[in-house]
Amino acid sequence: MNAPLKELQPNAKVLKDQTLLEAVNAALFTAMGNDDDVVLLGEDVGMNGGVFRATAGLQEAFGNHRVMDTPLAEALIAGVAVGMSTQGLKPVAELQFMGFVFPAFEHIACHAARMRNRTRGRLSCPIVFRAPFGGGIHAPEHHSESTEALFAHLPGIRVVIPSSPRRAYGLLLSAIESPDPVLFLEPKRIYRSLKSDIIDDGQGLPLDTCFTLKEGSDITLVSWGALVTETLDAAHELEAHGISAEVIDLGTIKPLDEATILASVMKTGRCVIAHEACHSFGVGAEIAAMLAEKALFNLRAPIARVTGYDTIMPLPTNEHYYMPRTNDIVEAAINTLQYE
Amino acid sequence: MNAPLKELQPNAKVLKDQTLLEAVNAALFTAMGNDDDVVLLGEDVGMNGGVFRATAGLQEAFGNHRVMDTPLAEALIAGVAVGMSTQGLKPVAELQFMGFVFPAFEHIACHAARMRNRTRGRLSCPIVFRAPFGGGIHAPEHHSESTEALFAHLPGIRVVIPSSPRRAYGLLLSAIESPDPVLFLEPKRIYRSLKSDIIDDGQGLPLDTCFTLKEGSDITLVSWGALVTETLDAAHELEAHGISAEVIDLGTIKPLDEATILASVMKTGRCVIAHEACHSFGVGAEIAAMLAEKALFNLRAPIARVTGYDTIMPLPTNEHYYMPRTNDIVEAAINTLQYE
Amino acid sequence: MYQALKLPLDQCHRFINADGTLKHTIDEQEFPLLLECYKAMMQIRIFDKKCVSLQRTGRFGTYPSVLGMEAIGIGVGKAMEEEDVFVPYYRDQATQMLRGVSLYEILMYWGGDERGADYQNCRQDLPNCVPIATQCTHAAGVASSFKIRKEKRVAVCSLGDGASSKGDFMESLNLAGTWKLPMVFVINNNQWAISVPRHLQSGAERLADKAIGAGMPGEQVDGNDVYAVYRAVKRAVDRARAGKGPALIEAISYRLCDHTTADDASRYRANEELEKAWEFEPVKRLRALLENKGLWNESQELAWAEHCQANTDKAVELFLNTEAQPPHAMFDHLYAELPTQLEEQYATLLARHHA
Amino acid sequence: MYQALKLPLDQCHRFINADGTLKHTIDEQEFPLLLECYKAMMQIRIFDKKCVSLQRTGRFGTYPSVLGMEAIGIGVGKAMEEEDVFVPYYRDQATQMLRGVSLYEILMYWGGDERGADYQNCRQDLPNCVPIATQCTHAAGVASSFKIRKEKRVAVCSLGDGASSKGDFMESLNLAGTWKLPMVFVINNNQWAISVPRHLQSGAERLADKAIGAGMPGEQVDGNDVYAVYRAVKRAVDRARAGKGPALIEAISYRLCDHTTADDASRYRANEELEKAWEFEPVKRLRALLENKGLWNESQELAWAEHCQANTDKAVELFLNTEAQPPHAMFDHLYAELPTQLEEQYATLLARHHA
Ligand SMILES: Cc1ncc(C[n+]2csc(CCOP(=O)(O)OP(=O)(O)O)c2C)c(N)n1
Ligand SMILES: Cc1ncc(C[n+]2csc(CCOP(=O)(O)OP(=O)(O)O)c2C)c(N)n1
Ligand SMILES: [Mg+2]
Ligand SMILES: [Mg+2]
Repeated sequence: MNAPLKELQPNAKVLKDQTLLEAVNAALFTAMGNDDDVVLLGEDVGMNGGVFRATAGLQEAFGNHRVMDTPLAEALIAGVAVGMSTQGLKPVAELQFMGFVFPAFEHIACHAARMRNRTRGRLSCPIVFRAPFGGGIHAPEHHSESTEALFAHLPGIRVVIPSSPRRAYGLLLSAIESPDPVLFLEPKRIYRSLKSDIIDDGQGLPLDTCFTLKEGSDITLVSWGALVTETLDAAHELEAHGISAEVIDLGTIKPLDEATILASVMKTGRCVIAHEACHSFGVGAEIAAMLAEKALFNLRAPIARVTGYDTIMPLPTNEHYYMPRTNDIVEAAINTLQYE
Repeated sequence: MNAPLKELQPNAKVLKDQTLLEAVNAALFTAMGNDDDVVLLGEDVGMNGGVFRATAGLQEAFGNHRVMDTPLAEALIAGVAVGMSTQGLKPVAELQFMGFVFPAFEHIACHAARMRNRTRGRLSCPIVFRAPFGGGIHAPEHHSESTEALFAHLPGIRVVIPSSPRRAYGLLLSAIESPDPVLFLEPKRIYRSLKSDIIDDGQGLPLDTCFTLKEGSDITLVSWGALVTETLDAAHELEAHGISAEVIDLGTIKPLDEATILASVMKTGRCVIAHEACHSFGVGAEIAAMLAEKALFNLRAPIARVTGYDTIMPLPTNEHYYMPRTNDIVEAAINTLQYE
Repeated sequence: MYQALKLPLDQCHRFINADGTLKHTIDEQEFPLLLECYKAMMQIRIFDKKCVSLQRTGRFGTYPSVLGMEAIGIGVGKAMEEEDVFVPYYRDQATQMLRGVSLYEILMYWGGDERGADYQNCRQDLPNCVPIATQCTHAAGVASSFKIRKEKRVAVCSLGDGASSKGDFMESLNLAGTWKLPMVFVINNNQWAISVPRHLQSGAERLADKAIGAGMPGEQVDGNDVYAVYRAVKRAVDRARAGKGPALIEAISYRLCDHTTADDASRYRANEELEKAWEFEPVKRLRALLENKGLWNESQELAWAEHCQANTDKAVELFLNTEAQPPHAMFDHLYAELPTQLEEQYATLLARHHA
Repeated sequence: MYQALKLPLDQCHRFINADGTLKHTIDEQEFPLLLECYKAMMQIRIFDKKCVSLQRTGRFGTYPSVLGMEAIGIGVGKAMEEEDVFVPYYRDQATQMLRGVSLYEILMYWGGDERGADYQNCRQDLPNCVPIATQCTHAAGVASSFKIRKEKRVAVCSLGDGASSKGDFMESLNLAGTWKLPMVFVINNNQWAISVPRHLQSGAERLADKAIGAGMPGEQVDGNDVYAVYRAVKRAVDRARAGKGPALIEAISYRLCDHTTADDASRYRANEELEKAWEFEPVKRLRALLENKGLWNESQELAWAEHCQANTDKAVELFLNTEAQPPHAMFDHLYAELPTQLEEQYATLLARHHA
């Protein structure tokens, strides 16, 4: 669902038919152009412009003192970003794939997330950690993980996931402006498959807020990232069955905008949560638990989770068996509606 | 609740009044004595016997080729354990505190948990990663975390947490015998505060199974680790109010023994989950989500979670404000029972 | 464009010059070995080319070619004994082939099937390791197990120049030096880590110097000279086997291909550099040497190429005709035994894909 | 028992011998500095002793004493300029005091209150870092920010001998060498990492040699000689400030105390070793030198000790009389602004502890 474009600000450009990757690139260009303190670092982000081209052209435009190819070490990348940010820079650190974020974990969890609290506000870490994530592109092992739940559990950070080029542009700008660290996860399966026009006006979209992409009255479908596409498809299929589904895109995973989800489920009484990550102890669990606490007697059917399995993502040949599909969401919704 | 001691096996010794630490130590002694392939490694596990003394005496008994002080590097400790285990050793790797487990994360998540799957069973990683965890001992920053949820989300491993000396002994033995990697988290707040007799007979307790520590009919209280003590206390207080609470100790966090929890809640219709970890996206969420899916219309009140906050554990002076208390569990149970 | 090439590529220790002449004499007894190396290098080059083209035509996964780095892989493989354990990174097809991993298995793995890592030979060798440098710690663990069990075996671990910047490598190096582990680290310094050139990877003059701070010998060799690689690794392996501790070998080479089939190196490196680097490549110099010595000729070349192509084609055919695993394969080796808790998910999977 | 002490502790570069005689002459102009150093070392030793006793009597948290390592901390502090940034580990009270962190703040931190890290001076200095070696990467980030902004400032990072085994340190060292960052690494090699002696930490002969593999100078100094430390660090800081890149300094000392108040070193090290190490301790040799030079005498000693004790007592009193933060302090600096989502938890907390 593409809302009509906002009114044009002065200086705003309309960028036509942008992919999510291009939207990320445009947001980085705009943020770096507007604020000298924004710097980029990571593996291959410079001359190569990133292995997905998200940072293409930025080193040429802003120089290699602001767009830095680091040695191959994720702990280092994250830690250096922490150090930079304590001195007032706003680093955007790219982690090449979410499967390689683990060495950076300690710096995200124990430092970026804690520096403000640790120093009672004296120092802070306005960092954006960008990482492509998710499966479905037939990549080698470790290139297809969806481990957002691990980060959502950590106090002191935000976890933000766009599901369209326009939200990628707006949410990334807001993430960069945020005075606190943000893990910004880019669903690489839709890096190039979705296109929309973007107004490049430097305006961010709100963090900490879900996006209701489609209104409906019979059931609430909640998702985020690449799977929002299938979730919207499912909603449209359900419509053909005469079922009115509301579709919520989390946008920000942590902190979770409970109010929007709750209001929707209070209205519909039914909820299907769809995510690609492993089933157990995933983000879907928190949403369901929250609803079980706050909307229990408004629920007219059990909350269903359509998710990946508690397995290792198979290598490309069998990857498709792992991925939740539109039809799985449709079926879960129908089962939920037929529950008695 | 101490069940009566099992019948004595030949060769079994009764160890009187053992602390949880002593139980861990006894299990390690027994496992190493029974199987030459069991080796220990970690920081300060040798001459010093571990900073908590969990490995005291083992280097002297089994030599420094089987009890190895490593250089200070958790990624290394975990990775070396992975390498050893592929060659048929059964390493027990100590991570000094759970707050320092992050550098080891990549090796646990990407290698230990995946080696069997990756090689179609050719190689495997029968490792136990031991780490003391949890707050309440007035320790410095990073020495009080409860991040079991991060590991529970990872496919391919087990997460096991004992809540008494006897369960520590039995579960650790089973963890060491397990052909797959186990993260064994030791609640250090009760390292020395609980004592019980142990039969040192080399017999493990079942993994993947919850322990029902007290039967009851009005409400189900679920917890694990150190907080089981407060949960049992709460159950006894509730009894004084004429409320019959069933108490379930998870024992194994992953894979979660849904059946036991489900059966209990089907019976009681009410559930309070208590954990020390941050509230959101914690292990409690999965339990509540599972119940919201499978026991929805048996629930007579919303599922309550009594947990830590989504904050950084305060330094010692204010640590007590963070910790869930017996009274918080009692109150939540009473609220749940009075819900209408 | 970034630049990686600074010195002539073969200024470091070598026997065989780029033109096939000898810098140091090689004992005649070694000629059969050189011939074997050459044949193996040809096999891997022909096979490798096929892999790239399989990917280009959509019948393969992302693939990291070994073009230009064959001498390192073959030199390492030849220096190891069967009972040793090889701990590879992901660009080690050449060594793996010598270890006994079949071309079919290599195809299966890079074709995206886990069965490609269930090596029917060399069953204790570790599988490909994708998270950079993590294999170094595993190799240290493997070497520790040899030490603990007093086995006279050696773990050989390979890694890229980029990997030398990651903590896992340096922590392992440090442990190996401290515990005097029976292991050898081989850096395949192909000058590039995807787009990051060697000089942006480390300020050290020689990556081999990282050995000094870990208390072990470190040595640079010409990675385009298979004999130099073989000799250096062999000496290190023998030394390790004799209980004299670990060593680090930096084999200097050049990545003549893109990083993987998903990469386009022309975005970040100049064509002239690549062309220059071709002058130093490893196969042609060895052929020249063998021909000079009368050990090889054009017709042998053609016959052997045909043989290698046939091996390749046979493996490819087998690979293309192998049925995918069933959907539930993702559960089959997750744990030694599937926990009952996962049976529900297993059933869901089967229902969805009705297998 | 493990053994750490091998060589006489002061075989490395030094000016002041253990008996207070001079190995190399020190310019007279430097005597006022030596006097300042001595006074600071006495202050920190007296303060440190009080901290340990506060802990023993239950009014303090776990505390890592700096006993025996005062010369390193003071030497580092004296070598830095105010505008530089200090990136400490957790045993850096001595340097922190010179940077302007008050004794009260140090007490607050180790007493278990976050406000102890809200330094009223040196506001850009990083707080204590508990996860070993991670501060090294932060220091590299701080130094990068200086470089990016073309500021002539230097980041100084300290770490223990144990920390030198962790990837974070080696990755940072490698980056600093590659980017020629304006930073100085100082290893406080006190021979022990809790119970792990230096020789089980690394097979390298000198930890300073880790600099070689990172492309920077590395130097060992006698960490019990405050002037040697000062000179080495000062030279490195000046060099870094001049844009000539980073350096590593290994200051060799000995941990005369337990690892922290939670440790009992007698479990793993022999008393004789400890006694021997006391011969080399840093305070007494400097006093002897100053007395020899007529710059210090017994009555000055007594007066200054009294002064240091008074400073300490005043800070302790203030500390003991400081009210704890309110319960909600744990939410107050979690984010720049509390997300509305956390208001419910905030309310729960207040209700539970009815503040
Ligand atoms: C931990 C980790 N980070 C990032 C990557 C992505 N990646 C794959 S290969 C590569 C470059 C490796 O370069 P090098 O070590 O020189 O080996 P080469 O590919 O040149 O043989 C990177 C960054 C990864 N696989 N693992
Ligand atoms: C990542 C990490 N692992 C383990 C610890 C626990 N720990 C605290 S201090 C210490 C030893 C440090 O030794 P060294 O670096 O020599 O510094 P020293 O205390 O001797 O000054 C250890 C293992 C920690 N704080 N961080
Ligand atoms: Mg390379
Ligand atoms: Mg030390």
